[in-house]
Amino acid sequence: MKKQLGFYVDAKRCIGCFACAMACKNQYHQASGVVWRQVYPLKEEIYPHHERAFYSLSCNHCEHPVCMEVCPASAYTKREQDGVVMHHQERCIGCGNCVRSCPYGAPRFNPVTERAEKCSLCWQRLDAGIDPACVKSCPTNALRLINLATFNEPNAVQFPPGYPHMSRLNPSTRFRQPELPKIIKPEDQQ
Amino acid sequence: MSKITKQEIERILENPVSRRSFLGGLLATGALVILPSCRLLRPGTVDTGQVWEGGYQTFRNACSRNCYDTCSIVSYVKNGVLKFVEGAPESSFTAGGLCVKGNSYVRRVYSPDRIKYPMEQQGRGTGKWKRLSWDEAMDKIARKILEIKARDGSLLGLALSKYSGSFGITHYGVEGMMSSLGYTTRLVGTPCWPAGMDAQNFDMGNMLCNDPEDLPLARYMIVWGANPAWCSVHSMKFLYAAQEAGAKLVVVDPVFTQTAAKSDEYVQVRTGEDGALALGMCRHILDRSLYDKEWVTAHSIGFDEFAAYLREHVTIEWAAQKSGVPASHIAAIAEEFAQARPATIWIGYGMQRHVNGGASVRILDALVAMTGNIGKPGGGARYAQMQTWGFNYHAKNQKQPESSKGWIGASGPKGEFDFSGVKENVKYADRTININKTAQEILDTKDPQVRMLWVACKNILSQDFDRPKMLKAFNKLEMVVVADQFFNQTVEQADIVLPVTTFFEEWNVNASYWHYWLSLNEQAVKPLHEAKSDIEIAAALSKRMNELAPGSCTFPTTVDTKDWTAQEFNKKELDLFGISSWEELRKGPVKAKLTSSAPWSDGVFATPSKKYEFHSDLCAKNGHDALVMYKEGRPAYDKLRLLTPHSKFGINSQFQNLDWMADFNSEPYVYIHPRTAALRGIGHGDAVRVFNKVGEVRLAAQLTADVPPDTLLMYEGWYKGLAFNCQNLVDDLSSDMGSFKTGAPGVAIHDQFADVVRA
Amino acid sequence: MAALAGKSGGVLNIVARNSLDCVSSPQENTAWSIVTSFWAPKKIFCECIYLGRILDNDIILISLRDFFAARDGHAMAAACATLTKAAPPADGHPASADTADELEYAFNRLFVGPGAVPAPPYASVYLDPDHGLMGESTRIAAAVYDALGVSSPSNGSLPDDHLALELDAAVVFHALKAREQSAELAALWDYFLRDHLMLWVPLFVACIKQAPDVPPAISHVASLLSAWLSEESGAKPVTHVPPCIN
Amino acid sequence: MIPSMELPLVFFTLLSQLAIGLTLLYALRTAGPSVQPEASAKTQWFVFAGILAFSLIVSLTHLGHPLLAPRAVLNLSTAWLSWEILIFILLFALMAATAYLGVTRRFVWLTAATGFVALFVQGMVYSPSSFPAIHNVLPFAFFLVTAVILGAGTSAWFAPQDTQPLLRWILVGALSAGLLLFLVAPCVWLSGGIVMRLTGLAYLASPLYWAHIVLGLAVPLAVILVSRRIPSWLPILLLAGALCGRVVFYLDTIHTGVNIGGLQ
Repeated sequence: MKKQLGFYVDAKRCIGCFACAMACKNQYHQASGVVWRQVYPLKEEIYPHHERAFYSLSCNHCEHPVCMEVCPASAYTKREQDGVVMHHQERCIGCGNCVRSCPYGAPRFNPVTERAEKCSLCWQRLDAGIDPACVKSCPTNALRLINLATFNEPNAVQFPPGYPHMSRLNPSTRFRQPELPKIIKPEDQQ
Repeated sequence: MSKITKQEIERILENPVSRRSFLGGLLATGALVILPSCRLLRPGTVDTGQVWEGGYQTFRNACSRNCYDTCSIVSYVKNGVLKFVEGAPESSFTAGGLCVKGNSYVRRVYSPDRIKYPMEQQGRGTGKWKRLSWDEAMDKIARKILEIKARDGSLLGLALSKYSGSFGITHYGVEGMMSSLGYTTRLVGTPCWPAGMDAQNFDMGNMLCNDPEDLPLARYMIVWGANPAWCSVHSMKFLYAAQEAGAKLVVVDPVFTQTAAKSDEYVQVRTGEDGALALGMCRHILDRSLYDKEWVTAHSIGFDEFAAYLREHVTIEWAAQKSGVPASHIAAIAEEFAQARPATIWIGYGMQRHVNGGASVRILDALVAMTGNIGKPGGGARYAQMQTWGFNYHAKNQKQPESSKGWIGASGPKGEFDFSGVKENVKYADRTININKTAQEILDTKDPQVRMLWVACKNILSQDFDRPKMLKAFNKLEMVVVADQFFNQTVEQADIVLPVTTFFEEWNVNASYWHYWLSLNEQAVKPLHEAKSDIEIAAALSKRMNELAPGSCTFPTTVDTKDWTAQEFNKKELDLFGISSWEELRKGPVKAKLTSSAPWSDGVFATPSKKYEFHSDLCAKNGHDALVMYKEGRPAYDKLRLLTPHSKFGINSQFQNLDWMADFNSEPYVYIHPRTAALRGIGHGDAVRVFNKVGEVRLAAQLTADVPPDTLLMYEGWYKGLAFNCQNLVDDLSSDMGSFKTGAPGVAIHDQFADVVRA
Repeated sequence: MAALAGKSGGVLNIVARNSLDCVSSPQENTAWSIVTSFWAPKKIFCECIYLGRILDNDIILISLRDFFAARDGHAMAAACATLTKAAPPADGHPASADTADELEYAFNRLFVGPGAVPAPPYASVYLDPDHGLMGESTRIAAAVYDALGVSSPSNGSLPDDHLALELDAAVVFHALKAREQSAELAALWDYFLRDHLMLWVPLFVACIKQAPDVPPAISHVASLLSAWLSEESGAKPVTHVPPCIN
Repeated sequence: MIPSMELPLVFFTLLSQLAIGLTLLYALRTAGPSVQPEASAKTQWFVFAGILAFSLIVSLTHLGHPLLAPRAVLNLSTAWLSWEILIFILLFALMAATAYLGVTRRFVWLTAATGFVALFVQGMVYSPSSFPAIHNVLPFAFFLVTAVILGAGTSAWFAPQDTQPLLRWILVGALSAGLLLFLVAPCVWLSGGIVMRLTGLAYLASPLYWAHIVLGLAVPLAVILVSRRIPSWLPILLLAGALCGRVVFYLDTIHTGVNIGGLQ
């Protein structure tokens, strides 16, 4: 299989501390309100405790990116060598079709530059041989950079509950499910 | 006049901001702008802003916040501007990554909201500010100090309120400035951890904790009343390592915290009844004689008396009824804890913020001691350590002017970082009043009354208790000087505000009270606007004081933060870290060379008896029960309990005001159990009013079973533009211990009660 | 500002300053009118000052610079006075109604602090997407000063893209252009005006207009600032007003 | 959806569908073998072309960078949006040519067919996988029904008397189909996945949706069934109803990104 980089989101280790999301802002200083990496709390129908399990998501660098597909101005390209999906600012006409069409809401509309922008897997850092800013900043090693060609984590899942199931796009993100502790509560507070 | 060449204009334009060629493209020329600009025709656009370019200048920095993790930082600078920060890879604790707060530091340095110049408010709270030069500001302050000295004959009318807003060692220069002026009034003590500190000192003679990096050796871990997943994110990887090596992680907490979600077993204890639960476990271990007889007889005193107390006063059923934890589970946990070798308890600071906080910590210490887990790598009653804080405190130790008069009588330690011990036979001393009752103390203190208040590294009106009373106390003060970076709720009530530097703009050094790493803090960028560091402010004040009244201030009039940082190091400290000169810290943080990762591994304690003291006469001498025993909690004064713990998005009142942080956490909530909310007709997201005898807070509610049905929970913090302040609900009732080591008792922050209704 | 060095009170350490002293006295200005906003109820479109006659002297520019570089009420009031004399507001309200102190309080509340200011006078707050200080636009401003052979006296503590420094650079440009016509200078001025000043000053003025209870004197100064800008670029003033930054 | 960007699109789609509807109705009216082109055909077709041109200009204001609009046809290989722009330009050219060169039968039918395909392409642009409720043929169905309703309704203003009954029947048919379609769709969605159900609930809870159903479809249907001809004020009602329906289509269709972390 060709080299395809992606994120491994280990929701068992993830403590929802937002360090990764802020590390992205710390690196790229996006306009206020524009967030490339968001930490989504799992709703109680998936993890029975309010805001105690999370998925940290940015762009999934899909095998068949819908943003690249629907962009009328061909502003997206997918790098041959590692499968990173990149957005080229100067080609963007600001039509918002990618923002509308990506089921994961990865491209965001920047009201200042009136263009779309999204996580580019820190390709400048990758080319310089260092980890993306979010992966490097995770304190519990819950967000890791993986190469799908050599990735064989046994209990990894591609479409966990709470993550839109879009097999045609074949997103490169893989997940590990959160787990629940044994809970001992006083009788009257079950 | 320099000949402008084409290359120079090109050099200006060929920058990442405007890639289009200057003379070429239609977009580039100004022609566009001439046409009436409307939605269709756009002026030139900007790129997405900064991208990683390489070729950065890097500096070593140390996060100076009051936090377990005290990270070593690498800051990346280009053209004298801080671009981004990362964790230092050399530290195995920071391990290359910061937290959500650490990653927002660039925004603090370059926020347009930052306080830029010294300014004076015409009437507190009026919002009418005039700009002052540093000379004018120092002149006004110096004249007021001299006026107080003339009126009272001493400077006891000048009070200092300073705590943990910025923990860099040279910031103790503020205390130094006060001493260099004369004998002053000091708000001493700490709201944070005093009861537990006293308890550990009575039990073991000092507060020392195992190196957190030895947690993977533990086989059984209880995180008791602490939430490292929010307040010590870098410790989590060590808890995980232990779990992966087969250890069991149990979390005991009234609230189902994020740490509880990562544990193997979560035990919900009733708030404030941790002591009862632990005593129940002790009694069960005693009955099953699972305690470590050899260790107890060899290294402790008073165990028999404690055992007799257990048999007489404690039963597992009593413990279950008090703590709400079923008896069967108390027994099971007790046995697992006693049989696991080694087992450890991480004693949280939240757990001791009760009227029985000190007593509860002593019980938990006893539980660890009787199972022989003290002095064992992977074991220990982990609370905090100050071993690595053995600096010279050169900035702090300034001499009072010769003829200064002051407070007559003994004055205890001025906070946990005052290692000068209790001074008895001294002619004059500083007057110490309790920082946890700042409002009451300012109102009550007389002859002389507190006339002037200097606030540094502290946000009184966000963090100190009983805010309505605090506003009354402020009205009694003649002058309030606040040194800060942002216009928070205390600066709103200040007369003079002085802009201070962030730690990127000054030299400093920093250690942690949890892990054993030491980090240097280099000056990465020049101070922005007219910000000065605390010791530069002290020097400027001293210069003006001596111009007005020669000899009235002994603080040096010129200061270099790099030089003063160097003067903080001594041979003992360098040896502890195995370095020959502090310059080596420029290559990265270093870890203390410990003989064993566990203190007290030689079984010799710092108590009078040189043994672990279940029975401590020193404890009795300080007005508490000599023996480890149960102490009643605070009776409820309202319908529901109110907890105001720390949020993961801020440290006390810092960070939440930044717009970067607001992008992820924009407003405060009160968390209510669905059943309790239903009784009051409160739905998810409804606006509610939380009120008690102290005051009220209006905010939105969120329903969750993470909190017990009898408890309301809101996280403390200061949100830009919101009047939210949980101190409107927290009174200043003291906790049981704290005076012995910090000069004043702690405060029962989590012994508060309130009611809630739809707004 | 940091010490406002410069021989003749100019904000920048102007290397070649002598040419400025020959500024002619302000000629009398014939009538100029204020076109009130098109939709009276909609405050989005601020008044557009369309100048009947081109203001042909630098007195307005220098006073504007002095106003935004002022540190205390008196300097502000003085700058306001010269501005009102040079270009009296049409509706004749007495610009100096408020005392120097009131003016200073409002000035600090709008531009300086210590609280969060609604209209920070720094280009990078409006041009750089993350609305911070010391951004890319600050580097551009510094580069333009560098090309002019001047530098800010504050050696980095005062961001180079502060309005006072940029207006002072405009004064320098006028002085240099008066003395010699060089294509590069014109090109640099054209760039500095159109791709820098024209981009952020209208947004800055809009933030002032949208800020609560702005004293008439300051809104008059703001209107003069946008009038000067449009006169410089020979265009109708930019009426497109995005929502304010803060 | 980003509300601030959508208003121009609402007008672009409505007006373009109106223009296409008018051409379709003209083609149907003059479909008979012996029917001669109508007297005012030329001016009608100039109006159709004008409406389409105006809608294209309005669509420019939706772009962040209108001057880069020509780039929008670069991705013909995969983007339906590129095809949409191309085919609408072609449609405009055909309409203008028909109006200019003479309203011949061949041109009329060619334009009508192109209009029909344009509606299909437009429907495909608005059915990405990120909106489960409309990730199907529904957008095309909505657009086609709206085009016919608007086309038939507004044609009544200038169509010759003898074709009024035909228009009336076409409008009755279209309105009943529209009523059925717009009522059934949200109900079907209620039995779908979480996001689809949220869309259904959002539609049913939206006053604009009911304005479209009642004012835009039901009342006109009743009126023309009772009065046996199309009153001159009716097209205004149809346009207003369609506008409400289209705003609901843009703002209340739920995106999968909104429910990440919840069951899909």
